[in-house]
Amino acid sequence: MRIAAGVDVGSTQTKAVIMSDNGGVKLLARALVDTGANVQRAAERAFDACCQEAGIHGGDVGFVVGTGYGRYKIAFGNTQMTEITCHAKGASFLCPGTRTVIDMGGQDSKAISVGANGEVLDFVMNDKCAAGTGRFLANSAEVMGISLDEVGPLSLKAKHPVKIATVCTVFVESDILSYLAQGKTGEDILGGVHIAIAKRTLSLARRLNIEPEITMTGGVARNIGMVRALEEVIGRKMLVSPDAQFIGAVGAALFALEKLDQSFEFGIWRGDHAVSGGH
Amino acid sequence: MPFLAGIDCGTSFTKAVVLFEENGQPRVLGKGRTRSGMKVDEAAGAALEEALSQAGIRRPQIDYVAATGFGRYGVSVRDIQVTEITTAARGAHFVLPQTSAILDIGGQCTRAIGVTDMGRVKVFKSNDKCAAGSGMFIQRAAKYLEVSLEDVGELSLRATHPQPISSVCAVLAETEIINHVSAGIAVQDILRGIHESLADRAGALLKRVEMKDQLTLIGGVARQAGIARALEDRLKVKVNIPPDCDFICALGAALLGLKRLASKQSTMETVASEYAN
Amino acid sequence: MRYKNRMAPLERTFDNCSAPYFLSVREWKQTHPGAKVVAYFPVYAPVELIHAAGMLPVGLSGAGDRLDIQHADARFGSFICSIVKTTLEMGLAGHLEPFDGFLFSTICDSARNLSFVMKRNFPRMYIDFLHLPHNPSSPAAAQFLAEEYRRLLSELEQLRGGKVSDEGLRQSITIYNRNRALIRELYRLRTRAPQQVPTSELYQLIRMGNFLPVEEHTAQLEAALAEFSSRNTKPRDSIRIVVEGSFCEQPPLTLIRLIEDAGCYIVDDDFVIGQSWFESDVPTVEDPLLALAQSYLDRSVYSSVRHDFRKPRWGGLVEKVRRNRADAVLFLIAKFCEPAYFDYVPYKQELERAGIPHLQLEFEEKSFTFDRLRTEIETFVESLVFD
Amino acid sequence: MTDKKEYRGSIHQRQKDLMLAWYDQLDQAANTSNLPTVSMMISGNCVELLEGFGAVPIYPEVNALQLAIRHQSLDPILAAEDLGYAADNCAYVKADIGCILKGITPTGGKLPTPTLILCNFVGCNTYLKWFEHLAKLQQAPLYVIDVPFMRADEPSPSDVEYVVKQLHETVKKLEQLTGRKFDYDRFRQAVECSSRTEELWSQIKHLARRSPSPFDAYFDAITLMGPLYVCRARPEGVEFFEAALAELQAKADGRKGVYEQEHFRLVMEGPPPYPYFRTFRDMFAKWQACAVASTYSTVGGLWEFGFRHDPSKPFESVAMHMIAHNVTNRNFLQRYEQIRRYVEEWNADGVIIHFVKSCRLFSAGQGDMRDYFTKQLGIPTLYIESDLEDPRYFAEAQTRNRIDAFFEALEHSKAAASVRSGAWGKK
Repeated sequence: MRIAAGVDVGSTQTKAVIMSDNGGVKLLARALVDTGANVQRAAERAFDACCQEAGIHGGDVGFVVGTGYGRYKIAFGNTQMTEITCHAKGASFLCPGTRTVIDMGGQDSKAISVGANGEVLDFVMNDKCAAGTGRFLANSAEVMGISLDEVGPLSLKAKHPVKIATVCTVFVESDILSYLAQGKTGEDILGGVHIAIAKRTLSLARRLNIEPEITMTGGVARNIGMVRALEEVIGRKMLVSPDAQFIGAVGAALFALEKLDQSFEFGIWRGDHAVSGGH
Repeated sequence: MPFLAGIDCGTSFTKAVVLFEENGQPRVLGKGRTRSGMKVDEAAGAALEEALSQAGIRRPQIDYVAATGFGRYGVSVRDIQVTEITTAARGAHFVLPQTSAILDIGGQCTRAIGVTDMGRVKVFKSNDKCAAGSGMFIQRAAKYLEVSLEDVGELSLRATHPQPISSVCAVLAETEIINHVSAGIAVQDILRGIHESLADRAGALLKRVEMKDQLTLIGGVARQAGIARALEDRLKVKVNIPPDCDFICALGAALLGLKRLASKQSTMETVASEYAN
Repeated sequence: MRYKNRMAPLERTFDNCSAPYFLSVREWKQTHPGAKVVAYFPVYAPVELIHAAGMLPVGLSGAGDRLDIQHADARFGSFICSIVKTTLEMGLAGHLEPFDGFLFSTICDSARNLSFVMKRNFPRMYIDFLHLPHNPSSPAAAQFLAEEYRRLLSELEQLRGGKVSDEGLRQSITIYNRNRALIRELYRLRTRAPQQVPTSELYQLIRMGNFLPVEEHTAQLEAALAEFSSRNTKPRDSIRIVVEGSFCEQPPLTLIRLIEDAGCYIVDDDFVIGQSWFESDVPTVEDPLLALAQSYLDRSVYSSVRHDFRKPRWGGLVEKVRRNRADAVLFLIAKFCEPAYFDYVPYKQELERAGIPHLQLEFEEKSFTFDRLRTEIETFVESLVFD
Repeated sequence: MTDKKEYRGSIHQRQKDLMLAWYDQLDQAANTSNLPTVSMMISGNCVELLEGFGAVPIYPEVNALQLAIRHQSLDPILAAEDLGYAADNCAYVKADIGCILKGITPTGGKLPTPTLILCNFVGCNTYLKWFEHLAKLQQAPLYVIDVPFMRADEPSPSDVEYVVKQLHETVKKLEQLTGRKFDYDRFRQAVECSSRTEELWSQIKHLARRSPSPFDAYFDAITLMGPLYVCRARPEGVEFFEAALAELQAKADGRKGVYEQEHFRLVMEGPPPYPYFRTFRDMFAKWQACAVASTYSTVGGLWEFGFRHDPSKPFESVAMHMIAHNVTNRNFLQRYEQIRRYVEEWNADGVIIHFVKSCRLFSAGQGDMRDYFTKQLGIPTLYIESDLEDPRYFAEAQTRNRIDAFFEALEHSKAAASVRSGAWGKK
């Protein structure tokens, strides 16, 4: 039986999964830790936690693919791939039928057109001035002095969502403060924030040909308010896997399994020398 | 012998000062401070009450209330509102009469203010485009780097290879920090880099207000994070931090209120009454 | 607000004709079956030609905060001004259906590229690009521009399906001369008695000219001139300022009110410059096209998007401050408007040489929270009036 | 290690010598001042005209980019921002103005105050501001050649006539300023030289149609651009490009490419991020991706499609070059067409659009360009943002991430294609 792992070192959280292929591909274990200031350690912690949950030794893992912004720092990784490629792969595994992936990361947002085998057909990422959707939400929560988990549910209670014009994470804070100064309710402000992000994300995705199924990946997918807002502006339901935040890692693990499978012939492994090409 | 109140509704904290004038000498009787939260007027009320109880007087005894800061229009008990820039100049000049240039590192944006020897605003330059110089930014950086705000200053001094933060935009600057971290760069080197580039940005602002050899630094976060040190060795100026520096604007507001109360005939009255309605 | 009762109709007309719905334009089309509507980017456009061709010229100055950008930011990304995006957005969102043509000119690189992006996205619409000369010192410039106007006119004649006579052109010139003379008159009145002519009103009045038929607008201006002159309002203790830098993308009305409420009398400005871009009448002479061309070179008001290295713009600003007895200059610059950003430097240098205080603010047509701007304006006023 | 084989023939050395000789001339002019100099813009420059006065061109853009490549652009940029220039002003202008304020030059030698600041306006409105401000700052005379923008496929007779008249006015202006008589024959010879240089340059560009391409038509082309603008109209320019063509021709015939295995062929749109020139190049080298054509290498002149200066009508052909045959004065849709031809005729796998915030002429609307290439033509296209001069806008991790993802996807589709066809796609 082939066992492989994927480690996704994101800007705020690091995710790891272990998968096996024994006739059928299975997700054996998943782990999530805060990335914090030491990326390398975060990757190790996540990986070890995973092995423990799966009840195996690190040595049993045949191949490790690293992804995410810290991918080059994963000392035990055999190779790296970008999270764009991994999200596409992971999404079409966890949510079969996926043709479009929408990911709102802490550092940047992306929309991906996905082929039948989970390959990337085309992708777009946010403009500089619309960077950091995840942070857009986090900062909003911070300015209003509430926790990130509250914002989604609260936003659903909005009666008259306020208007948020800017896509800039810096300026949205002063917009919010102005509204607070005007005495608007937190619900309405958050409602406005969510709609603004949803519209912004849709206009990003429009740069591709949006085909169903649309799958939302990444940590923000756990924000029910965001999912609803997005579904509303897009005008159709989206697929959200309970493992949404692990999709990058799952994609990486799937590539790792393929790597173990010698019959795999695609030239994608030219990415290998990225190990040294990185820094 | 009037009693005056100045209330400064800042983005993170609301501060109040109660003032009493005795034969031409203003004297601070009480101070109050509370989180601004989501309701400006409530916070203002709470801060004022705290200041009143400290001063041992009741609200009806207050002759005049001047509001300043981001939420100044939200203070229902105000007689007048003045911007936090004008009040900062006035307050700083009262506490440190030699003040000629002020650097205010607020939660949202950093401001440099040139002050006349009368405590008037001569010229000012805000930097809200690039919040990478703001208090909020340092807070986030500290949080992300798992360092407490108080330790930021100390740690940054241990830097061996400072990593400058070059981005002019707070969002991209945060990204830059994250990239530094992913690249495995030491925390103190990143912190020092943040300090230095922050000092440089402040320097650029201060150039525009013709700062001389001295600088008055206000704004809570900055002081905690040990920016003063960074400013001194980066900009080669003497940095003065007024006592209770986060009450400077509230104090300035109270003083301007006093002036307004005193000189009924001043230009201020006509203009101010235009504002108040 | 003091003139609420009188303001109402003004605001209604303003909203009625403005983007993105252009109700007045749609009405005009219904009442003029078969007639064409040609929009122009609102700076230095030879509206006389469009008018003479029996068409309705419409100054397209963005969509303010009435439209959120859903498609255009995918075409014009970061660091590009709002008016460029809202203009394209109106097209992609189907709001420009009443228009038959578009006229752009050499004002800036973003607007220039926009005209060709529009060409690709709306292939069935007549979209033209006018090259306004940057070298007025050359004796050849007037001839070239006249030639360029002739080219434009023949395009318009094709669109309309009929020739335009020189006489017709001269008539249009006369009509617009009258309109602009009135605007100049209103501006002079405001300089004399700013308390009688609040800029928040004048601004709407002038901006309507972007959308209304010129004859109708002229009537409005006459009525307004009469009303403004008849007012006797007590002057209030405000500083007199000149606003510079809003020649293309237009600031939100709220912002202009806010500036006035902060204690400023705006005694001169470059708002809606397209409505008032000649300092004196265009002569109705033998060759009207040459007259218009010559007027662009010799009579047009300066701005950051008109280049005449014979007489620098910064001289023009100082002169403007003196002429209007202004206390200070407020630079009201549209975010990402590079021509305005550039000129701020020489302007600033010349103002400081002349000892004229100034403040620089940035706005976006679509912004609607102004707390930061308010703080800066109020501080600026406070710093000038408090002792 | 990152796998790149940049060709290092004699060209690089000769290029350095030529450029240094040029800076020496400028230094000389600064000291002796009987050698007239003229500030001009790279785009659609009319260096031929200067030859008629034996005047030396000054190219502020070249100074600015030299600085950026050496990671020295930030200080002058900040100096200019202290004057009041905005963060969103073109950083080329800020760097140049900052250098003049601080007396910085690319070589450390002196730069003269130009005899004439000649703004050859070709579509770039920023040029007008730039040169107006330079004239104010340097107290030097300014003249603007107003070049009608390409609003139709071909320039109109009145467009050409207008520019020719202004060229004659420029000649008069220079005669006054230099006290020299315009040497028409020398001018005609200069035009003759240019036409030959252009022919050689065009042949070099066409060598990139070979697979593998003997040079990178983006990163390497930039090395060749200096001589192209400085001494196109001089015999040493012709010699330089004869040598360059010979060298590259030999490489091509020996099927030697930029990389051991040329894995991807790209068309590059937009200027490079000079402050991170090497880093940026390595991001492509890692994937053995070679630029076979670029729009940026046509700012000074677009010659690979056949235009040449014409000694039989020198003024007209200089005018035609300024109006119709440089990418900056051509309209946006003409640029789409230029790139489309590159993709087809130079046989490229994809297009990289590099948005630079400084240059709205290049960048405003590139999102629409991406829309055109991906949706209308189905050509793989990557859109990335940074700046050509200001180091503060280059996010290394983000840029690398996008480039890697683009090639991962391209790799996959090529591999899939090769599995289907049993061969490497079209190659």
